[in-house]
Amino acid sequence: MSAILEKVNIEALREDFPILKEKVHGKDLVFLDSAASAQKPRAVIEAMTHVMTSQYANVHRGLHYMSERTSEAYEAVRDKVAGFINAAARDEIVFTRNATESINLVAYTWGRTALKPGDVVAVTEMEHHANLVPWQMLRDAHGTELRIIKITDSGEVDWHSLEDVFADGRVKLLAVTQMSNVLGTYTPVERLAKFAHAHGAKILIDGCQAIVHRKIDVRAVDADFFVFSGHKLYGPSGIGVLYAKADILDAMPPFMGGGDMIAHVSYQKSTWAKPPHRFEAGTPAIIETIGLGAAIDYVNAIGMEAIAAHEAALTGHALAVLPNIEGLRILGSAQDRGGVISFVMKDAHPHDIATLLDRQGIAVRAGHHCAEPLMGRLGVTSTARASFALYTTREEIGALAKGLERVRKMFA
Amino acid sequence: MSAILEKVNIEALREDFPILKEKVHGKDLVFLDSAASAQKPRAVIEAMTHVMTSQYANVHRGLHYMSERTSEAYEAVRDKVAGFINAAARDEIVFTRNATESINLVAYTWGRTALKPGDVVAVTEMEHHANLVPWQMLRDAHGTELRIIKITDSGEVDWHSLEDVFADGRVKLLAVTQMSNVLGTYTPVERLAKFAHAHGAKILIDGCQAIVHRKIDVRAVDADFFVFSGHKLYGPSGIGVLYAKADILDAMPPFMGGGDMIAHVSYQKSTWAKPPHRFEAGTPAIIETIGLGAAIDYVNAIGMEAIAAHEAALTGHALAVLPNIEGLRILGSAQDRGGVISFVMKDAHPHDIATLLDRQGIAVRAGHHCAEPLMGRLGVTSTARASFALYTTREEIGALAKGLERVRKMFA
Amino acid sequence: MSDLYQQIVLDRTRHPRHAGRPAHFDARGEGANKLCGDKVSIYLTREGMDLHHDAEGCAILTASADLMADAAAGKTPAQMRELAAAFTQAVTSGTPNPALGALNALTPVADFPSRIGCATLPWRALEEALQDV
Amino acid sequence: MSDLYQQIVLDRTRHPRHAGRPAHFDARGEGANKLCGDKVSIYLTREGMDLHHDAEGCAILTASADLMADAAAGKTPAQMRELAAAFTQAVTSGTPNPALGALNALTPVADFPSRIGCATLPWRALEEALQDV
Ligand SMILES: Cc1ncc(COP(=O)(O)O)c(C=O)c1O
Ligand SMILES: Cc1ncc(COP(=O)(O)O)c(C=O)c1O
Repeated sequence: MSAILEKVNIEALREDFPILKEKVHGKDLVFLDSAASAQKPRAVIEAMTHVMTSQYANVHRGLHYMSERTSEAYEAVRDKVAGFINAAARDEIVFTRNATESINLVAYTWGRTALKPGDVVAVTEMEHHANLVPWQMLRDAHGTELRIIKITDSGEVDWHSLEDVFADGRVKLLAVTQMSNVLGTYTPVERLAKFAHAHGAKILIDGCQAIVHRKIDVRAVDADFFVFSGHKLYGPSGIGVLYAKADILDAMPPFMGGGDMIAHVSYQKSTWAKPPHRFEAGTPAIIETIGLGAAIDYVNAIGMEAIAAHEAALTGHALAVLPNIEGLRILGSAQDRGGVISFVMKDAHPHDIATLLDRQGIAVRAGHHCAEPLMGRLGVTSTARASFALYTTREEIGALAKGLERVRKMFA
Repeated sequence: MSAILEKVNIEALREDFPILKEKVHGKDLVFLDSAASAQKPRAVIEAMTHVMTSQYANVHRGLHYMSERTSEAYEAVRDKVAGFINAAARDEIVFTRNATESINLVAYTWGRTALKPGDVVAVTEMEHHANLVPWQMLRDAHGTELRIIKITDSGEVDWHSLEDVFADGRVKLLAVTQMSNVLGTYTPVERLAKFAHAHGAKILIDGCQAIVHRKIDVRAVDADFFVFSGHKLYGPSGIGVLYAKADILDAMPPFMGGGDMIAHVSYQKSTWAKPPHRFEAGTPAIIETIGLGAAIDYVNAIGMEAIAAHEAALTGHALAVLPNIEGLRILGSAQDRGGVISFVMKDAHPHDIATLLDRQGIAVRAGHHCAEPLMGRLGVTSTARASFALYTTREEIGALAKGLERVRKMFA
Repeated sequence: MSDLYQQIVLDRTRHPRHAGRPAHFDARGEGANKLCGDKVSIYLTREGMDLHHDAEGCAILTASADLMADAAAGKTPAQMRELAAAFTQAVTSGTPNPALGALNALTPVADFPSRIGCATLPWRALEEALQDV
Repeated sequence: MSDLYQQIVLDRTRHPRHAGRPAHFDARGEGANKLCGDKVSIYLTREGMDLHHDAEGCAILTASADLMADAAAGKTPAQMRELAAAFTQAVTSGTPNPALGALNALTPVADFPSRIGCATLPWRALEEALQDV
């Protein structure tokens, strides 16, 4: 792909995102906070509007036209998601609110039945709170142990630490991010899955960040659980996904009780529906699920490979440009890394950086990024973070660098 | 309000709901399935579109313009909901996916800490599965007891049975619907709350149906917990509400772990944020919450009293007209009842009724309406159900009656 | 109003010919639809000469069970399975199949996705019964 | 670029005049911001003649703590509480208050809702310290 062709494509794609035309404090919006939540293409907005203006009713329980059409559209997204991550079967896809709920669902159901007190859940030092706190809560409620796998100074999984943590054979679950939302590190999930399986453990992969930037193949990786959120993948808020292998889901008790998740209810006893419905109690996020389907169609039409190539180029550019700013330090230097870049600046606090960039129309995040323990490991209390999406341009990285220069000068 | 004025208003309001112009099988859509999920006014659709096209970012964690604007809009809905149900404070409003999650949240957190094994949860015979199955699951996991309060043949709470169930003083929670989604019965929630409190029990009110049709005042009722879903109140799917009194919420442990619900995280120990954030783990349903805010503004602008008056007139009309159909029997005859009417017909199965009405453009629901045990009490396996909304007209009830006559003739 | 409710369907619903649990049977299969609580039992003799059903359900289910009893009478288990497969195929696709005879009256159910299960429920019960033969 | 970062704010951030934990103090208050991990400690003497702070945080927080130490020096607990209330009011509303003097440099923070907490954090720590006096 020549640079010119790429430029043309990105400009065309940006047209799909109405919000990118907005001004912020009178400046063009430069949105570099997509890792927190991505902007929505018109196709997603229109799919949601379409449901609400012309084919809406509650799903599953209706025998009338609107309900049947809506149920079909809703269930079709299950196939889409299954295809998108290459699941073996549609019934391995459970819809949740977000990745956080997906992980909690696993902790509450699989965690409290498949795990025994004394069994170990292992996570890495660079997990998002969503992949840490549920395992702490399981530990405190159920008597499992929680172990932390160290990362290297470059921000990669420390293989020695991994082996130490697994040495006594008590680890039954490795819960690990596929891409750090702070360091941008991709973890070697295929190798990690092999390692976990060889040691008698299952693997849960937090795919929140990775799925936005790379083609996911849960079967090639041999993931036992895989979770992500729709809102980071250009889809709506309020919809997330839990993938789990069919035999695992089959053995899991339900999470929440209510409509749609039962086979039969009497006062004495209720019996549960088969997966995935067993885990989808009550009226689901119908409109949002259909919106997620449109988001998947959208990125599929562009192609995950093209998106990955574009973002790799951007990331390379940013990693070359930003260190030229005096006093700026990028955190993490993994070999395999994506377009999420955390940094600190001498004498300028991340909060001040974010506020001052915002005044120039540039949106970056500052804080602990829901990874407070990782901050401790990195020796900071917070960082500023710029993150890229398919609509991010080289010019925007230039604007960021220029903005940071101005910040530097103020605090110099 | 004169009949003519009313007519004019409804026709004008119908213009707000684009879907009502749709044809089904070549016929005008007559949507009588709003109790399952209501249609959405343009104001809701536009509010959601507006977020996505011009002011979207993740909430709470951002220091930049888009995040601040989105956070403000999101949190403003908390005030709106608090006002709508007359809560004492905004922090008593927890956002969930739906009423089902709200009830499960209470069962998992309050249920497993405030209740001891042997304590009793009491529900009525006319609860939706959402207000039955979570208490069964709590019983089976935690050793509480579940008792069922009978209803009378008219479909009202049987006060003798209520007293029997409470007689030994072990009931600690009365979980009761404010309006049956099958029989249309309104329960006397103020009296029930007084009764429960006098017996040392708390009351959880399932307001899913009631909130759509009546002004709710949780303080006047003295509700301890009150739950509802946005999608039945003309709002989007994917958003629900749990109201609980501040002191109760304060004492509740978190439900799910993850981002936004913590005060501080270390590997050893995490501390929880104050309510309501303690119960809102991960990225919330941002767009949907804002949509719910628009729905509340919408019904407020019409006025719950006006909506209630319109629906009362419709319901009276339907209750007068439908029994004229030979062989048709309406289930339930509570004194205080709203626009949800379940019926059966001699020789015609509810499924066949629904399908045949659908062919005439008329959407009704058929089945057990997620109230399987109630079906047993009523001596049926399923019913057909017509339910009304603010956009339902007298003409539509006429169409229903005509349609049912045709069905009757086919099976006669 | 709809060609799903043809005369033969209405007729078999009002006056099923093979309804009721027989005094003697060799195998029994059950079907239940969680959506609506409908149920059907199918009763078989080992010789396959006579089928009965006990249907608590809608017109589609009852007619399907009753017409099935006509069509399957005297057939071997293998032939019944074949018939079941052909029927399922026809009501899912909406394409009549000459081999199905009167059962083709139910093929319009293909236009009513949530009702297909009503038509096939007796056949799933039949397949269950056949496991016992 | 923004009148939030006025010279005096930048100056007090780079060169705070009252930074560091003093050898002797009678009361101490703590503030922590969960969003970013920022922290501040305020140290008071019973006579209220001298305030110190130990700020780990952004420019707004540090400047606010340092300017507070100037303004609160020599005041009685009641006067300090009054000052805290006036300051909170000013940075929330964006309206300068003559009684606040140099602290008014922080009132533009009202335009940055998520940063108001940075400006008020030292004042909440001060209130905590005052409980011990
Ligand atoms: C009375 C009642 N309670 C609870 C529910 C469950 O609501 P949801 O499916 O939105 O969680 C419903 C609606 O289906 C209802 O009508
Ligand atoms: C790596 C990672 N895991 C989990 C999450 C949690 O996602 P959500 O808030 O959508 O549940 C996020 C995003 O915030 C993330 O970046």
